[in-house]
Amino acid sequence: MSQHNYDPILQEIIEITGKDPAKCYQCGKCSAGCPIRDYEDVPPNRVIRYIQLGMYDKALSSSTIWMCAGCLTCSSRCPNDFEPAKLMDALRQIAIKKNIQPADKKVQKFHRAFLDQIKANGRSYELGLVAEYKLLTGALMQDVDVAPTMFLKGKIGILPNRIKNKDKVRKIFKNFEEEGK
Amino acid sequence: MKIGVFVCYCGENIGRTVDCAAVAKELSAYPGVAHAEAYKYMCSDPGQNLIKQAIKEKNLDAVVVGSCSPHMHEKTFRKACASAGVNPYMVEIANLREHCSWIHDDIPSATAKAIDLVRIAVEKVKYNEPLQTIQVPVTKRALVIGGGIAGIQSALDIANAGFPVVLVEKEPSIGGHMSQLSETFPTLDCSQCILTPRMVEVYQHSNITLLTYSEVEKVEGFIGNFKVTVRKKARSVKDEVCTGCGLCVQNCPIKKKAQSEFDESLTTRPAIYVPFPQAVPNIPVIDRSVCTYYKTGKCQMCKKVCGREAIDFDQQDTFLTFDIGAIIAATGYKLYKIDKKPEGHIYKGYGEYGYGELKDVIDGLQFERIASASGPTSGEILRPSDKKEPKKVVFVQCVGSRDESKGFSYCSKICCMYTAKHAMLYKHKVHDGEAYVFYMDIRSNGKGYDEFVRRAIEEDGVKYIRGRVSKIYEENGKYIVKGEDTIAGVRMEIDADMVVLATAMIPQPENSKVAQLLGIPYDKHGFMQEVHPKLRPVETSTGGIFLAGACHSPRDIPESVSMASAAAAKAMVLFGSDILEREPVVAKVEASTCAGCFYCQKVCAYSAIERKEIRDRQGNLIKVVAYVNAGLCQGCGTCNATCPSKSVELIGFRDEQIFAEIQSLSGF
Amino acid sequence: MAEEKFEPKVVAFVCNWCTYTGADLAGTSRLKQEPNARLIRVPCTGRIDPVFVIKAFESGADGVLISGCHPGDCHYNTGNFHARRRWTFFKELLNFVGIDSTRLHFSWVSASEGKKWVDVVNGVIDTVREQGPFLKYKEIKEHDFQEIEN
Amino acid sequence: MEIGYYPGCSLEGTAKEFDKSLKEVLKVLDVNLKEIEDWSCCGASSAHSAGNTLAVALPARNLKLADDQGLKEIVAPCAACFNRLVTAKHELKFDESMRIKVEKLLEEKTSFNADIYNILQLFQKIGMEKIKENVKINLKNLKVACYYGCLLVRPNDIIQFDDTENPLSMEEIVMASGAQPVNWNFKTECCGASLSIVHTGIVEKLSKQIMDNAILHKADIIAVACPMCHSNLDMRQLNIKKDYPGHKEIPVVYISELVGLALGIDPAKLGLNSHFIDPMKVLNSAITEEAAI
Repeated sequence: MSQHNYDPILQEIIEITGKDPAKCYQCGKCSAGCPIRDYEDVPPNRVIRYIQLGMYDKALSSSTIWMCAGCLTCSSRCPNDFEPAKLMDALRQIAIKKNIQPADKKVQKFHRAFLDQIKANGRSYELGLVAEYKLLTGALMQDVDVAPTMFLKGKIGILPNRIKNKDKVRKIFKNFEEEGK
Repeated sequence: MKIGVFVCYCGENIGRTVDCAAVAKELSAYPGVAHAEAYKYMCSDPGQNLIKQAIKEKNLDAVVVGSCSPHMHEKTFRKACASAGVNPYMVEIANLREHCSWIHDDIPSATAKAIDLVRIAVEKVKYNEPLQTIQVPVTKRALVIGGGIAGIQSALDIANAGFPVVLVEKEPSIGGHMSQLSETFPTLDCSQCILTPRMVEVYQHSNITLLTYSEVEKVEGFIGNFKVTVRKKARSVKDEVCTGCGLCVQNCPIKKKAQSEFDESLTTRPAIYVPFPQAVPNIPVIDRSVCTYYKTGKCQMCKKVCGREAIDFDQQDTFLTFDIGAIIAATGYKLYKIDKKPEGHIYKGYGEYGYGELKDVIDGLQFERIASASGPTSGEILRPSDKKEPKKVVFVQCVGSRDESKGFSYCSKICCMYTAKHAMLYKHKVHDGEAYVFYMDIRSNGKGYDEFVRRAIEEDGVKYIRGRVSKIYEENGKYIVKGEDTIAGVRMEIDADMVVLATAMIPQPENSKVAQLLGIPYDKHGFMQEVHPKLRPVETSTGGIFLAGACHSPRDIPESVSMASAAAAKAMVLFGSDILEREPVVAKVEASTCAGCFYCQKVCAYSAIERKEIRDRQGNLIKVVAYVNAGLCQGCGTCNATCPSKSVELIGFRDEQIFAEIQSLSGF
Repeated sequence: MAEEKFEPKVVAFVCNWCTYTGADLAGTSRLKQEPNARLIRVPCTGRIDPVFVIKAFESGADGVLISGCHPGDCHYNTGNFHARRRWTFFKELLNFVGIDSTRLHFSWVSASEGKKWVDVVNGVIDTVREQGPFLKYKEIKEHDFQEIEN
Repeated sequence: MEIGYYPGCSLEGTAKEFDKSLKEVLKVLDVNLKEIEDWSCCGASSAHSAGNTLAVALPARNLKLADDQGLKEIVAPCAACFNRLVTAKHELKFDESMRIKVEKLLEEKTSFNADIYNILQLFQKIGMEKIKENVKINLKNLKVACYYGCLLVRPNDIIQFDDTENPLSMEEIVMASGAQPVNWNFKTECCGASLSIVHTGIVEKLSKQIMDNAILHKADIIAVACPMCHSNLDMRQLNIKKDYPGHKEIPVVYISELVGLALGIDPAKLGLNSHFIDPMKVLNSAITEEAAI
């Protein structure tokens, strides 16, 4: 790992991703192949560039870090062995910690709802997930046309499948939240 | 033994932190030391005279100088002592400056250390022995391996200076990749037009022995005295009889089975073929892997039509040996292919660009053939799949190059320029066509190079897009190229008719094999290694072997040519004298104790250890022992440390010399 | 341990092409070093016989440093490679004969790494200083070796 | 053959037919599934947005359960679960400090010896010969686009399964089942995965591109091995039809359903009746045509 910078945020990024953003030589192959490229406000290579320049706020407040679908196309094609997708993970984690509000809050809320479901039941429970997500975002009418069919086809259970040792999973979450403090 | 010790103040450089007078005084009482003194500048004329005078007056037979690093003035003091009658190898240097005065502040401890350092040298010199430089004769004939533009240039330079040259080329013709090129940057000269006269000159030169379709088989010996065996592969055509009329080629019924190497698989060639019309020599060769005769015993059409009875189906490989003084490796490059590589291969293929299975996604050399007037389309730009004129062509740079993930970290150096040339040639031929170039950086640092790229952009309207391409795939006869312009921050998706990939330059696959034959190092990619990147760029770590062209690293024609001339000059420097002098620091075997285990042979990087038979007077074999070829030995001493019976010694650094040095420290 | 200040003695075997030249560079750059090391120049680390190390300890060294070219950079192509192979085996042997192998140090210092050389040399000297004087060899010499000889 | 089973949350819900069909197929192929008792969610793509340790700890709990229950090999049919489990195992194995942190979260020692397979690897293990031997119905006329998505093949250095750009292991299974795989371009393009609920519009567009490419290359049907891919291509196709008039419908089935069909299992038992785009029409016509010949 290079020692070109002792910036604490940069250090945190390096620790989470295991890769130094200095590796990126801005070829743009990540942006070129990104499936979500048309829906991001900043191309992925520019998010990396902001990090290289120490402009963390610009990177952390971009919609890109939340829009990233985690498909890893960028990481697998990166010619210089950098992993942009991992960087997006790291920036999401840092944004949550620093309480930086993304322009588009929906993805963040979805992930929260998803994890809440696991915390409560030990497994994700789709009806609960959708319900909670909709309460968080207020998008009550979305998917109304699909949902009834899903019930009919037996694809959504009425009750969550809870596991026996829910407390064990809760403990993981509790310890994880402690770890962050 | 009478030893003289001379301590240099080096002005203030040593004197400031080392009490030089005290060192001299201390040493004057040391066993074996007959004379000790300190002086301001030992390397100066008066300083040297001081030493010479002391040698004469005190009858000294060994000298220790406490001064700067031996890398600075060891030669100076050796020369001075030699002129006063002391063998130059009876001189040792104690490094009191770089290793003492310059790195310490405390005078007492620095002085104590200086005394130790001089003592070490005194102890060593007690075990030194007078040595003579090794003298070897020089064979004034060069071997050039590889008949591309680099090899041609080296061969011509040496031959024109009046020395004989053996030029070995593995293909049926010389010319190399340059003969395949259409036009050359930045002047757009026709490549063949400027190359062909040189090829002919090689063929006709009285000092050049040209061996095509031949490979170097074995290299023995050492600088000035190599013995090289060349395998002349069976052409199945008698080259001394053939007139090159071409009747056999025209009449060969096998037309489509073999891909043309010269046309980069864009066309096929007959079983008996001349690689290209301007080939030198213009003598065909039979490709036995596709020829009907070698499969069924029938056909013999070529033999029937040949009026000179030049076809010889039973021809065998022949071996020729040459005495050679200097060798130039000019084995060149090839282009990396993007196809899928087997697991564990050092390179990976480009699945995102279709693993080479998309027909109109071609590489740079294929485009050269398409653009060449002598190529399969006579210079018309037509794409391989349907022979239609592509109206939109995308050029992609850095395919393989600068791609650590695929296995290459290096820049292939020439692609920026040839891509600009390709785009330009395309625009010149297809006026209503669109040309796009995806690039990461434009590296156009050569005379007239950047102007050339600007011309492509400004005058010919080539659109340069800064970004790497993520994926190329075929859809309805179009090639979708997915990229991004990182300057504008916009996605670029181009539906091209043809794509040209500037794939990385890699060494010929035989490069590492040739390097091993020659005993020279090569890097992980197989590029041959120079001995010093700045000051000895064409020399290798093995004396008498030099490098020219792309076998060393990616380079373009002018660079290859200048490197080839430099290598030729180095060879001629060698040929400038009849005798070579070498340092006598070489290993020597004590035959009486050698057990013949040959561990030394295994660790020797220079193949300098040979087997020697010891026979009694009746000629009965007593034993086989190791023997050091002093011409090859470079004096590393690994054999010495490895020998279980301590029968190999490195002259100048023998065990007892080093033991004496260590022992001298028992007091410190 | 005795109260008097202990100054370790370190013998360094260095190759002529990389480390010796790197140490020259440290000098030319005036990089200060502790004065406890004595360098013995050999053409290549491949030349260093394990016996040299034992001899150094026998002659009173408290620590030994062996330094040569980086892997792949050997002036003699492969000398340092053979040296490395020899040393992995040799460390075991040292332990076996009762010499604490942590007193034997290895490093790669190229001709351009003056600063690294200083760090290596000072590091070794400091480590040896912490370990204290090497007395074991004298014991071995006085007892075991005599026994073997007898 | 007995093998541990980690169904994952989706196979209990939206991907029930994946679970059903896999179990039916394995019955025929003599494989006994032993579900990991009390398994919990792997955290999917949400956990690594929150923190690396959480993303490893959630699967780590299940790896430990598998070891404790004596399971040497486990199959995780859901591509996301497979990906998370393999990644967690890799991190635990090669990152000491991560392992220590995770053990703090779990408040117990980790254990991660079981080999983890995705469904394609399970079929490879069973062997193509075994599938071929049991084929009852001829699917020769069925042209299948094998869609891998992201998580089965990436990141290649950790997953170490098939080629990232042009994988072929599903094609082998399709061929063993007697159907014809087609060569197409979007095998490993992303469908938008977890954005499905949040940015439905994006997912619809990405899914449409994928389906269009399959149709362009003459596929009758798309086979998948990932619940997220399936719901994005199948369920979202209803909306796609609305938003993109003229969209040509293409059914999407799990690879296990396709194998099951070839093995002669009743389509209803495979869950083939529970898709949003009914695959039976296409499947029946492929079968009938053959019968007519």
